[in-house]
Amino acid sequence: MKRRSLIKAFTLSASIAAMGLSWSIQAAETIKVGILHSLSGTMAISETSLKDMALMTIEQINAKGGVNGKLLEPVVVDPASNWPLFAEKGRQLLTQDKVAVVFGCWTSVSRKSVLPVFEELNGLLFYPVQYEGEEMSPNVFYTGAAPNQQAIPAVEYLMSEDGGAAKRYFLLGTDYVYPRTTNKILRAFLHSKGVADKDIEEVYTPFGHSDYQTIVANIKKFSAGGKTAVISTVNGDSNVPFYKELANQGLKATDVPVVAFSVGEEELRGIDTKPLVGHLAAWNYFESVDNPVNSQFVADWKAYAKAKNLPGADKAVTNDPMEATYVGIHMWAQAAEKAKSTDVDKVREALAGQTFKAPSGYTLTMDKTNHHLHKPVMIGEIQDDGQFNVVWETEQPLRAQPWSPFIPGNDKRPDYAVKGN
Amino acid sequence: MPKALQRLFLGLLLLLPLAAQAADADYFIAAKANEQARLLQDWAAQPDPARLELLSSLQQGRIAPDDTRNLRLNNRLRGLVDNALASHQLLSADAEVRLAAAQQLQKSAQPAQVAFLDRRFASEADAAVHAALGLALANLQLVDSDPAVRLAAVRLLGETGDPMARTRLQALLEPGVESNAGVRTAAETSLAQVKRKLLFGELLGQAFSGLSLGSILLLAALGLAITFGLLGVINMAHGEMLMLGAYATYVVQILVQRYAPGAIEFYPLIALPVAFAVSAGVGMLLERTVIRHLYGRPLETLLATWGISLILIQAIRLLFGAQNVEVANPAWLSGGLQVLPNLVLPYSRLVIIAFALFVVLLTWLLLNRTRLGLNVRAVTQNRNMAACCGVPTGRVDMLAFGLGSGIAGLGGVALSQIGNVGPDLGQSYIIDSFLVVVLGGVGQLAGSLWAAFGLGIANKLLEPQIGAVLGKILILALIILFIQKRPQGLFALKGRVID
Amino acid sequence: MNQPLLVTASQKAGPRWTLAIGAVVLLVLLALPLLSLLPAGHSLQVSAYTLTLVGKILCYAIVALALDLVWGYAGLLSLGHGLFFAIGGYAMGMYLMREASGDGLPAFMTFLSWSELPWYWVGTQHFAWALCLVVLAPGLLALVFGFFAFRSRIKGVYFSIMTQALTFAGMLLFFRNETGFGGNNGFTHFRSILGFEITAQSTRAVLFLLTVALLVASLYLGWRLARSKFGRVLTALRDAENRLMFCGYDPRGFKLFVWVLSAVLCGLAGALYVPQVGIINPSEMSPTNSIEAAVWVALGGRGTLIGPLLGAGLVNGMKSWFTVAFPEYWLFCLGALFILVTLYLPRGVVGLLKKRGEQ
Amino acid sequence: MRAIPLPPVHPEFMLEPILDAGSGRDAIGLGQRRGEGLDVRHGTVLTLEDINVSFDGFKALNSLNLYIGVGELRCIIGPNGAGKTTLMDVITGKTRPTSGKAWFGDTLDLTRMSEVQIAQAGIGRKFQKPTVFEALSVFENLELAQKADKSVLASLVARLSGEQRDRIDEILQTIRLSGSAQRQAGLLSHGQKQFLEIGMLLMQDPQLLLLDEPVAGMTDAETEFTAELFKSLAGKHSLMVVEHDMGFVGSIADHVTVLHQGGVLAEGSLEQVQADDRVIEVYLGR
Repeated sequence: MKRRSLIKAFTLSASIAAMGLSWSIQAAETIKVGILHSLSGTMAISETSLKDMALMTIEQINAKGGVNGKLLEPVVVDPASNWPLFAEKGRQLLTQDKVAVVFGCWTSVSRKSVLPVFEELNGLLFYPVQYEGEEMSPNVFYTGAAPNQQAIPAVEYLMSEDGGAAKRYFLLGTDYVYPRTTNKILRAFLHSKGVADKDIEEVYTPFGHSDYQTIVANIKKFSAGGKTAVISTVNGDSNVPFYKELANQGLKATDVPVVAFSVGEEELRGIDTKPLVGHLAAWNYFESVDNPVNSQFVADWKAYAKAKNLPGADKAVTNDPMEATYVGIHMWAQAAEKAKSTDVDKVREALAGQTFKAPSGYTLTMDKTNHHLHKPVMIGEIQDDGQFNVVWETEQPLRAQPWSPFIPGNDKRPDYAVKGN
Repeated sequence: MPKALQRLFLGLLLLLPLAAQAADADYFIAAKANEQARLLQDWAAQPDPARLELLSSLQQGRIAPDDTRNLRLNNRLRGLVDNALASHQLLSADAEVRLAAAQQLQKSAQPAQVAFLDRRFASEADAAVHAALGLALANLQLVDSDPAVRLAAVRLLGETGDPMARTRLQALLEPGVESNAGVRTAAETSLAQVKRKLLFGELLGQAFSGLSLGSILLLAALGLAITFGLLGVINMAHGEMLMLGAYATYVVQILVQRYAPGAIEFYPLIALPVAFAVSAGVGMLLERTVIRHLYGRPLETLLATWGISLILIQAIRLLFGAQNVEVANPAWLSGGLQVLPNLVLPYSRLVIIAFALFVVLLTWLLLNRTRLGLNVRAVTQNRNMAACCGVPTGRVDMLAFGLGSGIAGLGGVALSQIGNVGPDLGQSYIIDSFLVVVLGGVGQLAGSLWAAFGLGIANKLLEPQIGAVLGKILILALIILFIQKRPQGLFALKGRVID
Repeated sequence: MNQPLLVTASQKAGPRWTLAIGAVVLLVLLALPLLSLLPAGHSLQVSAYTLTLVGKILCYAIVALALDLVWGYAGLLSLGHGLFFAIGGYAMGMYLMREASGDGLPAFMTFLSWSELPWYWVGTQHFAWALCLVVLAPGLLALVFGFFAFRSRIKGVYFSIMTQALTFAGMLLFFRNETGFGGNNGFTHFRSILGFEITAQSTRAVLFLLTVALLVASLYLGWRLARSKFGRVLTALRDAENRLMFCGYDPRGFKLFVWVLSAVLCGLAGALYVPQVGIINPSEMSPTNSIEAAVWVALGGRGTLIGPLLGAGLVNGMKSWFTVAFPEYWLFCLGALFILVTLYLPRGVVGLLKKRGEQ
Repeated sequence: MRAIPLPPVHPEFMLEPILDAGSGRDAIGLGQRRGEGLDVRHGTVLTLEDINVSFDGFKALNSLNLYIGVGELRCIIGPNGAGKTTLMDVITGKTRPTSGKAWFGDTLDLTRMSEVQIAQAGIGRKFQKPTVFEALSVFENLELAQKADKSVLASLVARLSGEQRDRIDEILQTIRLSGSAQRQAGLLSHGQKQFLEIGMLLMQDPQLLLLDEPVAGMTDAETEFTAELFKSLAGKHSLMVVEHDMGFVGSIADHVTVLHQGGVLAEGSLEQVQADDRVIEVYLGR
């Protein structure tokens, strides 16, 4: 099984860099890093841009001299949106290619699929997407948001006067683990704020659901009972038919605002945004954030997309998971510098407390124990140009609570990473 | 700024109508969100015609009509702007504007506006506006201190089919809210009345969504009914013909935008012939190169066309990217027709239902009233005989396949208006399309028609009861059982089975 | 992979080297797990990666063989065999989840506030019952579906469409979290099987050997069936069902038997697949997977025993290579394969080889 | 299970009851019904009374009555669309009559039996287009047709006995395919396939044989041979032959039925029928 490494100008020849033991064949040795994102199949839509972002970041790090004096050599594999293949390719990266670290995965199921492999082989995975929490593996660093870094602040905003002071909540999601866990946490949170069960409706649709007539009719009916907000964890393709139906049936953002956790700049790229304007999204980063780091980041990305002739380069956008990928790779590189090694155990130790000035405009810190980033939360309103207008943000980054206190039994969980959870 | 001062300031502004507008605008922009909200509420309670232009601009997200700067409002403020604007529009001379304003106020009026509404209600001359204002007022008068006013309001609300009225009446009937027994009984009667009306609207809504889903299934399946029913070709790439049609719409949209921006409203109409031509062209090409060699071997066609579908999907992915592309609804396909207070029929869905029926009619005419149709039917029934009679069977096959694919292309145009346009678009329709054709009876247009609408309505009736997934599974089981009874489908011709 | 070569060899009394190749392949397959037990760093050591990859392909080969029994011999093209495969996998997965969670509920259930196990999970902590489920669940489903389908004489493309819809429905059902099978995530994070660590090299080696054994056993079974009168009735059924009926055979029974047998084989393959790859989730039931299985059979040569195995190996080998080398062009290649095989290789690779042999 | 050779039955004996050893067997019972066990005390092997078949308003068969005696060789002729094949479909259970009675022997109601049951009860059918199992050898074709337990389990463990092998060889000789026993049936010539299909019918050893255009595509010599074969079968079996070739009909038939528009137009010997005005009108037009 010959892997194909994307050998760019900076890599000179194939060499094998095993941990601790390596020999050079012709030229300078490199550090291999794995990139495990689907480039084909259903998830390719989202994951391809993360692969490109990872390559860009690695190129930038190499341009500054690499890590510990060695250049990084990316090894790209395609798990093809096939979950068992994630485990297989993960094993390949760790045992055949002997990479020092892997950046990858998008869906929770893909992460769950590779997790046993990383724990078995003591690998290191950086996971860049917001997720449902309930996990804290010593072999994974989570650079996306945990539920308390996205969902709960969003609901707090909806409850506030500015957010419309919603009294009733329609929790709509695609039927998989992330929406279910998020909604479970939200329900507990809403209870704690005095919202009764009759004012909470929870509905799930299957993947790829495209006929939202019945559901929008239900939302309408539900919203007649008081100021209502919809909290949407609807995934991927289903968003367009949902928002279109909403607009066509006359539900406006001023009447019933929808706050989405899975709609970002990349998703809006293929959408007629007119029906969405005014609806909300909660993330830890928006492309429209105005600060010098972000301006540089966005400009670099657009230039990179153009230079590599990526599809849709003229409309290239950045989004939250891309920023998380960028931050993750930099954090790993800093930690490897600090540890003066790419040994997994040493890097893990060095990562605790690592900081990085991120495009979101905040200095992000990797938590000392729980393997998650401290992140700011922002609420953006969708505009007709496919960008977000930030209407609210937290004052400072929040510490992640991967074991949500709103889920019974989690109070007994340790606040540090242990295998096999 | 203390409230009293602000009031004073406002009062001064009212004294200076000429200067008022500009000053209001400047003041509004300078204010923080909370103050802006308060300002808007005050304006709504005490409308001033001079402020009309400012409020209309605010609604558009501008400060003044000629100011191109974008104003960032949040949802709460937008809602308040709508309300204040409606309040102002009640002063308009145009009865239609007043009516729309009164309807908006039914939804959004605040208690502070009661006095103003009362005045307008008393002086309103137009009957329709008067009635609408009465309702808007009634909503607020439910908490009036005078039982007689409350009673009148309750009775009035009973006349509407507004879902909000139900909530308000229900709130009134909560224990300890309404002390007057007469008002309570009236509220109970009104509530029952409102509920009946709402139920009616809901049932109609369900029927409509069923029809709408059915029309989409029909458009997806119709082309298949031709290729499968008449030619016996199992075209697994049929979904991709839909997808090609949708992408053709996308390309047309871009071209129209670039070269004829004036016609952009009508780009879907321009896209129809283009989509038909593209899908039909690709279909005919496939027929000549691949499918032609596989007549009479249905299972092999199934596999080969599946391969074709993979290639088409990937080709589109390389050409247009894996991302969905943006197909915008023109204004005449956005929004909906308000039939009842709780029933809106989206224009896009209405148009698609009509379009589906139109395509069926067209297909029927083509097959039954033209030379091509005659040839197609002849070839279907007896290929050798038709060939002997001088029918160019190869050409007819090609044209019939092109027709089936072209109709799928038309379906693609319709689908692009309600859902995503992406490389995987076709995949999600292929299984449903086959079920429609099998259930309807192969080769039967009427069968496909009934099957599509039947499946659509059954789906929508089951969905609220047991959810979308179980509904779908149940329907599948029912189809399998149905085929037990009528293996040839709903509308099969009986006849001597030819073996 | 040696049995069918023996078959062709014995049938044609053909060249001895085919026999030799078959024997070598079997020997290699048997040696792989033993080599994997060598200490890491040994030059002959076979990595766990290679072992699971080959093990996975062997499971697919069993599915291909099972599909060939119904398609190649009885002429029923099933586009729903992924369903049976996945159900067998889920049955095994249930046991593995119970084993991993000890006395408590499986992790995904506590997660979603299930307070007790649904009834269909009862007894799944016992390996023996799980094994029964592996056979019974796909078998019974196939029996019920087959009974109705064959009773109303659904055949040809109708049968294909119905089976495709069936697996699609199954996928939707298993995607639901309320169904109680972990929804989209399915089952992962297995720990042990019968008390043995699932990641241990020795466990892997044993699972691999079991897969080889199942493959050889299915081949033997297929070979016996093909040579019995039953096999000839199936062939007759495929070519002229009416004639067969007027000869006094009831086709329903024959179809049902081979259909259920095939489903059970798939279920067993699924049960061996799950502990080796470490995950089972509803995407295994997606119609695409089942159609791909049909192309394994078509490419290899349907109606032969070795063809499906060759096909499964070739397509999956190509897939592994292509998705690494040219990820963007894999679908083109697969699509072209579908078309070329149906147009130019109706008897598959085996047919091609035979023709070569005859010349 | 070899057929017990019966003495040739001549038309004059047709109305006499034939008693046979197997008559005590329940004819509607399960398992293998043997042709010998058929209750034919009234002398007719097939009774069709007032059969109607309509397809969406089109009457394919219209109040048709037909009786075929034991050991009789009956020819059915008629113009295209007269309902000949539909008639065969009704008898073999492929098409259910809209109304009417169809009895096989005296006790078996064909309208209530499935195609398989009818075949097992002893009605064999040869299709218009020769239909054999093309992927199997000639020998295997005959083997499958042979009278035996035709259940799934039995076929899993079935082995050919010497006696069965002899029987197949015998039939192979009869249909002159001994030399091609191991050839794939798909490779046979059209005429050979016709013979193979007839051979398969013989292996089934049915009480009644339905033959749809058996000599279509045969050479003169083959036709002649077929005629002889049929004549030798008559008596032992009942035959119903649908044919267009008048020469062939003349050479075998003693009794001819003319179908027209789904009903019986005329019945009698070939000469009688050919002299009938209505028949002439139908065939030659006005």
